[in-house]
Amino acid sequence: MIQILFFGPVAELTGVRELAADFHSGMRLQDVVANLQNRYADAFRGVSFISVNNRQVRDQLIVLNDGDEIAFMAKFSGG
Amino acid sequence: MIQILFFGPVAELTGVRELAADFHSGMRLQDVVANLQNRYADAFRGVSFISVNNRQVRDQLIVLNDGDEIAFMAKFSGG
Amino acid sequence: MTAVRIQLEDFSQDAELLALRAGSQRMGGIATFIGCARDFSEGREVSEISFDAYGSMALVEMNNLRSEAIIKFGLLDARLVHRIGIIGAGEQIVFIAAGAEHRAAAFDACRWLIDELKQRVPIWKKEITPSGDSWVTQHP
Amino acid sequence: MTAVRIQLEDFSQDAELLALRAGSQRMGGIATFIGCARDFSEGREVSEISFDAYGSMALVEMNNLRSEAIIKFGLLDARLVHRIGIIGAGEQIVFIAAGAEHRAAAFDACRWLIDELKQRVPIWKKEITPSGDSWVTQHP
Repeated sequence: MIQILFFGPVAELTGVRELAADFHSGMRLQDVVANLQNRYADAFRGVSFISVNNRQVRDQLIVLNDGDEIAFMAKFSGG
Repeated sequence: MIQILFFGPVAELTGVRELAADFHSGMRLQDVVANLQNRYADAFRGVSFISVNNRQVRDQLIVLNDGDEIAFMAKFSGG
Repeated sequence: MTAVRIQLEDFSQDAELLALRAGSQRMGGIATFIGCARDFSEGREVSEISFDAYGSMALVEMNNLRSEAIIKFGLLDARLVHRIGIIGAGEQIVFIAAGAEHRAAAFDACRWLIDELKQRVPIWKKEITPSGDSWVTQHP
Repeated sequence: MTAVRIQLEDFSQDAELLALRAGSQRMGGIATFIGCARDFSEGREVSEISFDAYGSMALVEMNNLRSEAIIKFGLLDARLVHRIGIIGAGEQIVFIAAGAEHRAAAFDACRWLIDELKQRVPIWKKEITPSGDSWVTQHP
């Protein structure tokens, strides 16, 4: 399974904070992104950062592993 | 009376923290300075600032008033 | 009490500084920053602020910031605490402390830490106002 | 508890910041500086530091600094506390806090206040070391 997380302004637009996606071998980050972007077009307009396992990732061609945690995040506004 | 104050490194060299000097009309700061410089030559080599009534003074020609408080001070090292 | 935390509760500067100073008596200067919830922002009254965080990643980033600052500025120690949840106007949000032998490094590090925290730590704030709520977009 | 003080006793940041924040809920950023007695200076161990002050003039200068900083940096409030007497290694000496709507002004003011305090406030420190005492000459 791939765990998908939304927070703050993105979560408000998706209406959910967590999703699970089936994992299949050779799965790339871009596959997850394409699927979700389709489902949550509004929310994804506000996505500025993507992380895999707590680390920001820019290259959507990276291959995922079973159990990965992916977060889609708006620009930060803490502090 | 003119009240004379020493602090910190200056007081350590004069051996006193307070002195009183007789006031006379027309008395100038330089009169007090000359007198003390003579008496406490060592201590006065360390004097960097002079204040009259809590205010730094550079012009030793200023005329004093009865009751003035004069302090002879080394460079500050607080904080 | 660890040096980097995300928590609902308010924090005590006395407790944080005691912990910071406990590590070294060579610490001559400590600079701190406390961010508070303002009752007014962008021309509107704000009654409270709601914070959401990606907790695990935020902790990783805050720990990275602490380690980087210690090396970059030669600090003796540093601490970062960020609150989440609902924070009323006037209340404390974030605490940063940087301790060094001399004050210049402490000031430089403290300022760098809060600037970087705002850029790098996944926390989001929503202002709750009498005329509605809105997520804040950072103006750097 | 007045905003500018010279005192023998230690101070509490919690108490100072509570007093600072009480004045305004528009305060978004507070920068503080705490100076501590280092156990090592100029290559020598220091066991304690003895402070002497020209109290009345020091208070006048510290109050002037506070007023100047509030105007110069557009602060909402500021506080300055300096201890005198004997202060052991690792203990707190001086506290400065500057509160503003935004953090840049708070940081700039806090740094300016401690820099100016060292130049303008009549306080003198003597380091007490195992090999003898010596008055400190400020290196700016």
